[in-house]
Amino acid sequence: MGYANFLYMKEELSLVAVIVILLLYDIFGSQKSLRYFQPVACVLLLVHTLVNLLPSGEAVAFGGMYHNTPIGNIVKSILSFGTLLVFMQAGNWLQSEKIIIRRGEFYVVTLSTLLGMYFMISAGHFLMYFIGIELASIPTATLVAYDKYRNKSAEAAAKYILSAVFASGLSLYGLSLIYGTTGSLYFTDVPAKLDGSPIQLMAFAFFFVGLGFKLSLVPFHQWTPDTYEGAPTSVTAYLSVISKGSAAFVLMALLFKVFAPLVKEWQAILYGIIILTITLANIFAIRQQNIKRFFAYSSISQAGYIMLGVIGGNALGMTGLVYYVLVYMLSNLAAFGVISIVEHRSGKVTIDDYNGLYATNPRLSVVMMLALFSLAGIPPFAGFFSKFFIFAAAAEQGFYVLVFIALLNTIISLYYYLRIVKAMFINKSDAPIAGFTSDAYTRVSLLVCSLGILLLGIASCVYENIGRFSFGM
Amino acid sequence: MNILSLFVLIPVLTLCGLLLCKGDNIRQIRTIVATGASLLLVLAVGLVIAFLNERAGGNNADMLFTANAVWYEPLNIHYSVGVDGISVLMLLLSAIIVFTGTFASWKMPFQQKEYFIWFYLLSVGVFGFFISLDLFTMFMFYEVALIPMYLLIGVWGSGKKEYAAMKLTLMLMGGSALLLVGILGIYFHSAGAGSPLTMNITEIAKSSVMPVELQRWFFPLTFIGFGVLGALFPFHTWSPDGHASAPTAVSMLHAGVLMKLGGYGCFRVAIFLMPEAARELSWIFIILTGVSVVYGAYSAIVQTDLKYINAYSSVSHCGLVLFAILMLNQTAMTGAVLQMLSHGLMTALFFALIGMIYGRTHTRDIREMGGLMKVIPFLGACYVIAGLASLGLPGLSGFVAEMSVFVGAFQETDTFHRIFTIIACTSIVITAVYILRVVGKLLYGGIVNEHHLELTDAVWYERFSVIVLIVAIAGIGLAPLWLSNVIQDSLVPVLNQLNF
Amino acid sequence: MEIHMEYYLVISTIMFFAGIYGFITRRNLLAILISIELILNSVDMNFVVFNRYLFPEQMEGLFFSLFAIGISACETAVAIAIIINIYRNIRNIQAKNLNQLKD
Amino acid sequence: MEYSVLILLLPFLSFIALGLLGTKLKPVVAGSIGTAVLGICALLAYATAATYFSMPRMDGVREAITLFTVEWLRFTDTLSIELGILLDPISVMMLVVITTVSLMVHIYSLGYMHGERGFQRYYSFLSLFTFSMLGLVVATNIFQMYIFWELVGVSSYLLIGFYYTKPEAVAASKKAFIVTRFADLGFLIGILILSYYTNTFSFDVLNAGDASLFSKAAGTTFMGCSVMSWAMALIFMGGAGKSAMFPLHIWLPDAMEGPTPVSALIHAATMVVAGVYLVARLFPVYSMETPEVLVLIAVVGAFTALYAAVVACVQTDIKRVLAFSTISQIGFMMVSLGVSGMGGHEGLGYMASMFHLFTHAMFKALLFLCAGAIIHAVHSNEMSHMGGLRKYMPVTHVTFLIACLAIAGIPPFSGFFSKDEILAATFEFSPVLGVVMSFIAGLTAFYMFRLYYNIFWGEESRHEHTPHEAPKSMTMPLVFLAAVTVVAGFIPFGHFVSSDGTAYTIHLNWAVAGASVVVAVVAIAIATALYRKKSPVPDRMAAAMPGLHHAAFRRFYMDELYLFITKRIIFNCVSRPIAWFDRHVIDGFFNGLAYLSQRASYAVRVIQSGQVQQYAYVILLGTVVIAALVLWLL
Repeated sequence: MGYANFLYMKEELSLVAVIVILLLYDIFGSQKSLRYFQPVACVLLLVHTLVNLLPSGEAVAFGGMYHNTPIGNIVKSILSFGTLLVFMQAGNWLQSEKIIIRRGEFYVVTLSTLLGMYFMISAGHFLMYFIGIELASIPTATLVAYDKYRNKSAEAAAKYILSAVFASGLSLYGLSLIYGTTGSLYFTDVPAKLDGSPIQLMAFAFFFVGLGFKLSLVPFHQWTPDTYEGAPTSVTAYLSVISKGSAAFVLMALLFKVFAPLVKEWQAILYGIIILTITLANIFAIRQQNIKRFFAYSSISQAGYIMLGVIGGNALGMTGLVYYVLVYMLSNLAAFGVISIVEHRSGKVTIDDYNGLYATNPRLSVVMMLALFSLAGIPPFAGFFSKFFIFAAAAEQGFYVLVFIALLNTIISLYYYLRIVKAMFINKSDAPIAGFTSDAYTRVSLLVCSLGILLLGIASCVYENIGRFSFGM
Repeated sequence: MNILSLFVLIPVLTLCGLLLCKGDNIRQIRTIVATGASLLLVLAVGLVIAFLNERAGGNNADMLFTANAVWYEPLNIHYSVGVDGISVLMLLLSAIIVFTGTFASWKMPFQQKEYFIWFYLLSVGVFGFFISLDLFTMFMFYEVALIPMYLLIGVWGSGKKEYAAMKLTLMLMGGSALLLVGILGIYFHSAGAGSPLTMNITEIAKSSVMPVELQRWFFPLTFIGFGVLGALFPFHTWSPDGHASAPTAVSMLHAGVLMKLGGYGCFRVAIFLMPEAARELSWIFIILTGVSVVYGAYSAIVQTDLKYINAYSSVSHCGLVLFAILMLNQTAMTGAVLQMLSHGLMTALFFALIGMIYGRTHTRDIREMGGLMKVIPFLGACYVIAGLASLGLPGLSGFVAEMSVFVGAFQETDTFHRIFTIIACTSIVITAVYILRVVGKLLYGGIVNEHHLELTDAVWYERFSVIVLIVAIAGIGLAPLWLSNVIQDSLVPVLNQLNF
Repeated sequence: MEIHMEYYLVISTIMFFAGIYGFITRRNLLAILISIELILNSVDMNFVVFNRYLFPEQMEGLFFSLFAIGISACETAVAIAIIINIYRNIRNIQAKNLNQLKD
Repeated sequence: MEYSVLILLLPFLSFIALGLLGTKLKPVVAGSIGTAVLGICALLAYATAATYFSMPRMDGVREAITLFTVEWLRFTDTLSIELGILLDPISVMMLVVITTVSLMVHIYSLGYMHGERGFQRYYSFLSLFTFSMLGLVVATNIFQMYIFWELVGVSSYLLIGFYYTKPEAVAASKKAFIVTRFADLGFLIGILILSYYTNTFSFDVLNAGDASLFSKAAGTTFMGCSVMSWAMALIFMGGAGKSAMFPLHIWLPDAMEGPTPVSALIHAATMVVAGVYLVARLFPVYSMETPEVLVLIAVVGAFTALYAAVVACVQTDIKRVLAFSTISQIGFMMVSLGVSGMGGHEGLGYMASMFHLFTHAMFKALLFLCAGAIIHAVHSNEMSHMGGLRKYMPVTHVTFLIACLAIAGIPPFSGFFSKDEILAATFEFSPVLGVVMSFIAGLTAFYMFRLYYNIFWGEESRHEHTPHEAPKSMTMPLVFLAAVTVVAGFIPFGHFVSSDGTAYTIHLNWAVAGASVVVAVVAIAIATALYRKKSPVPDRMAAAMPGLHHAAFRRFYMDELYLFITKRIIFNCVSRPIAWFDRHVIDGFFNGLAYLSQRASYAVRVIQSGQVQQYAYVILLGTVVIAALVLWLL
């Protein structure tokens, strides 16, 4: 034990540094200089991302509390990159009248939740994991409630925090039972003591709620649409990709590493949950009018797909999952970027409002379309590849029926994604959203997302590099 | 650079060129697409010549012009291309249809640039599919070809276009969902223990380690998956609505080439890689396709919309393709490939003509038209030729194909095959009935609508595309021998698989 | 009288389910929040009891419950802030009035 | 004789040239090109015939010569379609017949079609037809025959529908094509069966008389008949369709909607005898392998002959009368083939059939061309609009009379000789059949003279303008054909064509000949009595048997029956339900899936109530269920 241990945590440390700098800037910066908050935050985060881009070696610190893995590094990089994109898209919203005064907080709080996710990812002990997950979720509630004069925002936040705490209560209860039966909370020690006794199985079921909630798997998903709809769009974007992505990875890591002895059980659980999640979310999504709510259901169903990478318990699945998260992040952020800017410029958030968008805003429509096709898994866009790898991972373990059901669901999902494409490209509108030019940040972020969507699949190096660090059970 | 990759590269470059030019600069757009289409056609013809030269030079490899680049190393996915005689012919067919389709859509009412962008994306998929030897790449191109259809129909279509576009897209995606499961199944049983899994079709065929019990599952999945696109009964209903609503060139490309992806895939993937199950289960699909053949023809008899008639006719003809493939012998399979070529050209010609007629009369209902032969003799005559090709007139392509299919199917001696062969044969009569009905109502008789008296006959670009197609149809019909030789040679590996 | 571990566990279980029951049935957001505290506290108790009775040689459970108490305080703080926000907007804190977002 | 390839190629080139250049050419030029080409063809055909028939016989047998073959399409190792030219007595005979009649029709049409819209198209189609028909008769194998068989059908379709603005013509062309197509289905299946068991398409091999060829089929039966019987019967079905045998004859009377020269060429002289030619072509196979099918052919032929003759007696449209007469005469030919044996005197029927085919082609073409001239003059097809035309149209009158006498079987006109041989053959086969056929021959004489008198004698009907004789271009072919009709009977036909290729000298069977002449004369006398002047007797007779007369006039309701089958059964009872099924059941199923998803989407909305406590409840419930499932199910 020594301070040298901290060196293993360079990512967390650099993130903390960013947070502290921004916090100080927010507190002490003059009103005038605060205009540059967005560029400063973006640059700092970019620097942070770049510095930590290369995966470092595997390391264990603090007596096993902290466990750094290369794949974890990659996930962290992906998440911070996603956060960067969110920051770039959030500028517009933060400039609005009632919020501008609090704009600094947004960056700081968001980065705090990111820090929480880092902890989750690198946790080697359930306490670490617990702190991480709470750090990731409690500040999120404040983000959801950011538009505090808007009742929907507050309501969404209330639903979020109450459900979150309830879920984490159940989860902790499960955890306490696990502790009671195994006598340890170290990830390395628990598996040896897991013998599949009834109490442990029950404990596992309860524990599962916490991550299921974060991932918004059915039946722990019901907060998702409400929160997504009520939250500010940038926050929704953040919730739907970063928060979800981290939870997915952590869940996978836990299941692979800690709950490996219970593999039969959790595969069965996931089997049912995946089917339920994908199907139910799709059924709900068909009918949605509010585009944010629509994307909430879409993201629930995507979570179901993500779980396909977990269920196989193989390295292929881990690579697929991380890759999926990356692609999903880019696609979803592209979509939310468009939604955000459209909402900001015209105040319109229903699908019908997007009628005839192509005629007035062709570029935004194309970006949106790319995002939707990618989400639906249409080649040559990246989404196709990520879906394929996920399916391949599940199929490798013989889950053909599950893959088949998931694939049938892609038809439904294609239907509702095409609804938006149809609105933008085919439908005519009497009062279309007027044409506008977006700000530079949004444009850059959308460009980055589009390029990612177009190139990630075709350039196989990303997938292969992730694959190099993946591991199975 | 591999010659085959050019087939993907040229449409992609065309697409990029289109992206760069201004939407209102019609002239520039046309220059780009005409160049792209011509290059493709030249390339395809060049490929055919090169292929024949190679074969004449004694190169007996199963696949020629192969190129291979590792793409996704962990899954052993390659970008792997190569052609045998069948894919060469399919490429030629596609090039012809893309070429003529380009000219058939010389004038679009709006958003010409976007139209061609989607159109060429579609053709990227088509060409890519036919050159691929890797299951994954193949599947990817397959899906690339599906999705532009949605917008092409939805934006530029007519009638119930949104419904039709959605239905078509969803049903075809349904098919590809089945297909993907099949492909994954094949992939994970592609190599024996110890050797790495592969997506390469020829390698999988060589190792053939998939146990029959599993083939029994994955063969139907794969076959139906491709079959949906090949208008396999009862998964064909996207076809009438889709084709009826699509703009001219899209119907041409879709019915002419895309439906062939189905047949080609059934044969190249389902049967080639899972021969035991194909033998065992072919009877189920023979029933379905046999029904398809007759059913489509009967349905066509009562339709009143020109495009519906042709779409049902496609169901019938494509049914024959699959039917022939399932006979699992050389003659019938040769017939199947010929039928693919023939139907592709024929139906493209039909749709081109229907589009041109519709562009003039603004109706496709045969009850509202009549006596058009008098006012638009060129189009009328071409329509008659297309019709005759469709009902299997010797000297045009349809006859050659159908006869090969029937003779081939008759080589299977058991009563079951016999009965279904004879059922399929009856389609030649029914086909005659609906073709002549249309020709009679549409072209002959008196003019029904006075406005039609002022119609003008085809203009140069229309004539051009129609003539190219007719020449191709007559070419196959008059000199089929070299085609069938090329096809038969290429079938040998498949037959070797089938005979275990 | 010796106090067995089971006694604690019974109590904590009762607390846990009382909390759940409260969460589901209470109408006031604050009461719901209090129910959550019950759940969390029952968990803390579990940790402590397990540590004390089963694995006295280590302190994991104790520390866990310490952190959990801290975090639950944060949670409560944020939740109350949000509830206040709601109160400012709609002038009451009945759970049933959180119904703008649905379907 | 290699130049005989040109006989095929020239019409094809002429078709292509006229078809492509089409309206760019002046009508006269187009017509001249077509006619000139045909003239050359005819000359080449005569030269071929002369060369062929003057070649020495091998062992007393005329050899079939395969001039050349090109592989056209390969099916299996043993089966491939070859295109080639086969010269043997019947194909050479057909070459002569076709080119002659076609040339006459070409010349005739120059006048008849003068000023018609689509003149060039007409000539191009004529060339196409000639090409196809020639290709058919010189086919070296059954599949080549099928190919040209289909082409003939299409050219017939195109020519019947030449007046495409006339709905009747369109309907007739459609009917002709579809009915024959239906028959061709049988032909095709027959070919498939035959070729499967014999592994060859080639006529040479099939007709070689090698019984081992058919050994593979031995013992295979289907529904009580041997497979070979099925094959040959189905092939005959194809022939029956083209040759308008009952019940597939219905298209032929309607086909008269086409231009009259076309009727003369296609529907009298050449295409309709393709069926006879087909049977003759495969005669060795029929005769040796499946004699029972020959009986079928004889029965069908006889019935058709009788049926058509009866119907012809009451038709009033002159072309219809001729059409039924054609059907009836083809029936004769079929009967003749059906009763024939193989070789020597046994093969009399075969020879007679071919002979009758030859003479009939000439005089029936003549009749049609005359009819064309008449229609040209009075602008009507109805007998009632004619009468007394002999004054105005002397040439037509005389030639028509010659043809009538020929078909009635009056010596020395050609029909007498050929028909007499048929009757002789029939009597040898079965006296009953012979009597029936003689009766039909009488009927033939009767209705032909009914026709003759109604046109050229009787009361003159009022004409809008005085009818006049047709122009030279039309009368010239008439005279030529009449001349042929007069002399053709004296050709020693048996020396050229016989069942086994040996020379066969025709001996008139005087008993049969005498009887048939008597019958013909009596029939002509009756016709003279009834129709030479306007007489109430025919009407009274019609009134006496209203049912029969009406039924015969309506062709025994065969058309109605077909209409019932096609419209009611196929269209309304098969196609419509299928289309409905497609739209509502299959499509409905997929639409139903979509609809169900939508409904489900609305149905589940209650789950998402917006109440946070309910959410918690669901979470709890979910957890408990999961725990329970894991605990008790695994």
